[in-house]
Amino acid sequence: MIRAIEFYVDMIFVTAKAWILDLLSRFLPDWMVVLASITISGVVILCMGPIIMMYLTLLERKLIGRIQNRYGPNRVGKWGLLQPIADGIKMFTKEDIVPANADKIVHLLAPIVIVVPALMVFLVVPFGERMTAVNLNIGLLYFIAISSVTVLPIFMGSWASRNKYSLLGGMRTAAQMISYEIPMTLAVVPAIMMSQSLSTNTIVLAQAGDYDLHWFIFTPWGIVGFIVFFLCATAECNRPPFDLPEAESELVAGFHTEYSGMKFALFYMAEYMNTFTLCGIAATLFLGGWQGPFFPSWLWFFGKTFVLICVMIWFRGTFPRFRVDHLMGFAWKFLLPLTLVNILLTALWQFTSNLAAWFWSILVLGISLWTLVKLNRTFVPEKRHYPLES
Amino acid sequence: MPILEIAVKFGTYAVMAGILIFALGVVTLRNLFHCALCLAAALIGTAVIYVVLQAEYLAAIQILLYAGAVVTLIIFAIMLTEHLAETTIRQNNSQSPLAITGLLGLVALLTVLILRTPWPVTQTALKAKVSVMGLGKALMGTYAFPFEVISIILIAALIGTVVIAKKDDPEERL
Amino acid sequence: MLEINFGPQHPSTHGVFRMTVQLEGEKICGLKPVFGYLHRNHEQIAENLPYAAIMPYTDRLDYVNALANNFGYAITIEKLAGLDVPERAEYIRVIMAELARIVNHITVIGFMLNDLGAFFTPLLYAFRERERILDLFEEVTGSRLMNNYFRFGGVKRDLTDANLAAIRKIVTRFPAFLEEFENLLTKNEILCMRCQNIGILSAETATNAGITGPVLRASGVNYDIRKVDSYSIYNRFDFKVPLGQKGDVYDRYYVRILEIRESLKILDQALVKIPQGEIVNKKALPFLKMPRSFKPPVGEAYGRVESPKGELGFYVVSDGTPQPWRYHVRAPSLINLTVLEEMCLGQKIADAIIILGSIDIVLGETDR
Amino acid sequence: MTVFGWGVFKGMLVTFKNFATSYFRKPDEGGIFTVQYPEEREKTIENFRNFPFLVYDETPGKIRCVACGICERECPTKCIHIEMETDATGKPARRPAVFDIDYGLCMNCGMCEEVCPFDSIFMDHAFEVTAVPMSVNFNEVEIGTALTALDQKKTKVSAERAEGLVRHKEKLLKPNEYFQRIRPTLASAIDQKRKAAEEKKRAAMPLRHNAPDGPVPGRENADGQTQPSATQEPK
Repeated sequence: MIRAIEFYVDMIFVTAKAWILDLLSRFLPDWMVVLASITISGVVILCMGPIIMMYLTLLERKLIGRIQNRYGPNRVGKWGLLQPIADGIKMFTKEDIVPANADKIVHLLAPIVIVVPALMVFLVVPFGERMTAVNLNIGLLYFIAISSVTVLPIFMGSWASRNKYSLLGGMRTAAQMISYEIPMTLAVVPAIMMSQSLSTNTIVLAQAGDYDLHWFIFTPWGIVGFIVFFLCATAECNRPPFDLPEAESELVAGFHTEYSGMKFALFYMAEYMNTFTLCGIAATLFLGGWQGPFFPSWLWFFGKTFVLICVMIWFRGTFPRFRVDHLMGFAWKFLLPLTLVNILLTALWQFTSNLAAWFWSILVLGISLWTLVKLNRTFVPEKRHYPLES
Repeated sequence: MPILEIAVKFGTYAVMAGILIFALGVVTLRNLFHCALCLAAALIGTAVIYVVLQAEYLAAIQILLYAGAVVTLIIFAIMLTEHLAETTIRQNNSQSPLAITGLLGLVALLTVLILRTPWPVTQTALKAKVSVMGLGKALMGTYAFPFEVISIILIAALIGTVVIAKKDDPEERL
Repeated sequence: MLEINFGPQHPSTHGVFRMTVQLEGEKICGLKPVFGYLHRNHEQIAENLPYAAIMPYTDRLDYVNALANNFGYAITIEKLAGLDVPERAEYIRVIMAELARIVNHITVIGFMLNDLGAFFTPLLYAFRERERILDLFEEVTGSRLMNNYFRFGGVKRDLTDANLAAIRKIVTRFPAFLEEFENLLTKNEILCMRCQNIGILSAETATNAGITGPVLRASGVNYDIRKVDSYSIYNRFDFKVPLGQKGDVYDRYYVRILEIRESLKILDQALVKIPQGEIVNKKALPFLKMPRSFKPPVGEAYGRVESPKGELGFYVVSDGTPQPWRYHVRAPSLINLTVLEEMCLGQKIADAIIILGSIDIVLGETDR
Repeated sequence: MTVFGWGVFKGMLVTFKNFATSYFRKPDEGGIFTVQYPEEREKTIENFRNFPFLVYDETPGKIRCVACGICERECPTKCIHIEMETDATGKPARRPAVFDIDYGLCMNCGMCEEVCPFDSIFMDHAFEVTAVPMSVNFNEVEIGTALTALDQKKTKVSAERAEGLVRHKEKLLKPNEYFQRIRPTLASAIDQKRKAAEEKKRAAMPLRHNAPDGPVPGRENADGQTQPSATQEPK
């Protein structure tokens, strides 16, 4: 009996859509029904994206408030729940200033072009059992391709606003985004190797198994891959400790210094949606997307992504910022070799038996970590002695 | 579902027209930065056409490589050499007669090529469904050797750039 | 060559301070500090006021800890007029000055971390502790920041037992907070990466440029005016002076934390040994009621005090009238700023901001 | 432990501890200490000093200030302005006719309180001071109507609006009970001192003529009626 209820609740969205479709098919020609199904999932994504973004901003301000022993916003609505709507209205009503000698078209285009890839990535994220919007068989490659395009609008934004600060911000973003894309792609390769396919759905299915010990994170290469992927994800969506591009203290607001009103809101929205999708993909790849013992599948997915987002917010509350050359050094000289070793490990993982494999891979990982730390002398803090004289 | 086919056909024609316009934009626009953006738009347009022809893998690679990497490289070049892009450069097409003869030759070659190929070639190509799996096996299997050679060349290029960069300011501790 | 103005309205210059920076990509190859935006004609106003009326103005010099300014001004005038200060008043002065030093150091570290990018967390932890000390200041002196508490020959109001108990509570609870603060920051790899070997100030250039305070001690020079002059009753307390070796941003950060620890030691000893007795010198009592009648003898005096930012000196020339003839303040922030360019050459922009934060300047004092 | 990520990890533990304990720790040992200002208010500390005010005994007529002008001279920012009152015969009565303090200039340093020999000027606790006249009181009247009241005022350029923050004698006068309420220790000490001075004077008084408690010269108006009190009782 419980299994039936569980199945019913799990499939609630899928059945809802099927029910709507067969309702429509009664009095619409069949090609119209196909169109309808596309529009339904499209509409769901288009309105789910901004809502997620709004309540992520609230979640972030509440969590960071609690870390700093203060309440988050609690004036608008019961616990500040209406705060995002208030922010939205503020963003709409704020005057939209375009700098005098900025080149208008590109200045207008940049926020639009940055939101499009952020929304397009939702296509591939598997929200639940059969709830991936489009089951592309190259799902993950599509995700990496789209996230590599986000560098372009940031450039457009920083170049069009003709402002020294945003120019510097733009340069830094490009350098950071490119140098963190490669470790991210390589961190994804082990998951693909083990699940023999690029489509996100099959990756999640590959992690199924009795009481969920088959998630990729429970393997040595899985842990390293997850950590590297998560760090690159924070760098990819410009969140601290990698938030160089819009470093308040140096570059005022980085590439979106000259934006105000709705355009700034779009930049903001793109950043938060990137955070959500990247955390979603991280959960799919390493934490077994919607696998979970009792609760419905979509609840598992949102729970895991929510936990990962809270970790990202936790990062924001704790760490100071990297400097540009440290950022580059960390990506090229630390993460990249680590991912290569990790890929080697997953290859070996296939052949040797379980226990020996664990021992060997931990050994190899330990040695490679030790050598990497030794090679990057700058990252290791020096010991300092402070004499106390009278 | 005939209407959908027609819609898709119209869509592709529109996209192709868009690509042509953007390609023209790349050549004619004064501001170098706008040219780079038109180039990006044209490349993404071709990716859309790949998707329409059910070659998603190629479309993803196209976006990843061209739109993600090549255009960013070009923009980097523009950003670093500010004084070049700052003033909108004037097109000095003084060698226009030479350019026109070259263009005519190219057009002739293309028309001959289009007329001679048997058009049903697209259907045959479609039947040979290129899947990611097949591509992977081919790379590792039959084309393993060229794959290795390319990787060596890439690494050589990488090291070359590092050496050149280092020559500029040697005291910069890498 | 890109010229950027870190203008007066920049989020991370501590107040209205401008740096015109010449950049090559990210590296700095020229930096010119521009200040004077907060000039309020402090010294000219002081020359038209009786001596006692200048005391509230000295609060506005280094507004992060007003008590150090009052201390300096009170010492100078007492040297000029030859007033000595009763025992209990001396102890109260030392206690309040050390509390103000703690407030200043944790605020500086908090703001420096803010420049580094730690999104207000260390700053708000520091503010949580600072609130308690400021409440005590409000209870004793009447206002949180603008204390106006010292008088010539003593202090304005006595420390009741309740105040002493509150101070003891703060002092006993402070090490726990410092422990938590250090756990969060000192061994943090990102902080070490960002702060070590950045903005190195060699001891020799520091002494030549006349730098004083934690910035000098972080470069390894043992010069603390509490030890050198041992003014007031500082020679009765045994406390150490922490020194750094490299003189970079990390040393300046850690020297300030050690100085907080030393101040806590002084506070412990002072709370134990504080005697009973009157709080204002008998001879100076009438001047409290009739400030006009306070006419110090003709002459000049230079009194200096170890403010948390460095050597804060007051130079007063009196011509026998109730108003000073010449009144000048030696501001440590101004002098520590002169060496900013020398430290920032060759560093990145992100470092210039932290180096500025680590010198700990307050614009009220620099521009006077 | 020199493991590479150890310092960073310890930092995260600290913030997590703060996050977790912020839910149940009490405000003063590191819990959340924010005070929701308009609704909750922290108890004002007795020794807190804000803008000065004048004290009068029972009725506004019996003002303690004798318009000696010492505070006017000693004020560092020169924000006090006093004019002595001259009674019918042109002889200066020892009472201020005009006593203005410009709250815009005053830096609440407390010098006037120290130098006043007649214990008549003290530092207040009221920090919610606005240029808009106190009559338009926002926290009672709902914002909408207060603004309309303000507009009527703007149409008729009222005297108060024009001067902004200058406070006249009527607004500065506050009863001794108010002084007792905001600064109990100081007020009681001063009252004892005044009562002792009163007894000493009365003990010296019978030597001249034994009118039991005739009008103390210069304290009371000739006909004993009080000045029309224009001061509103501050909320």
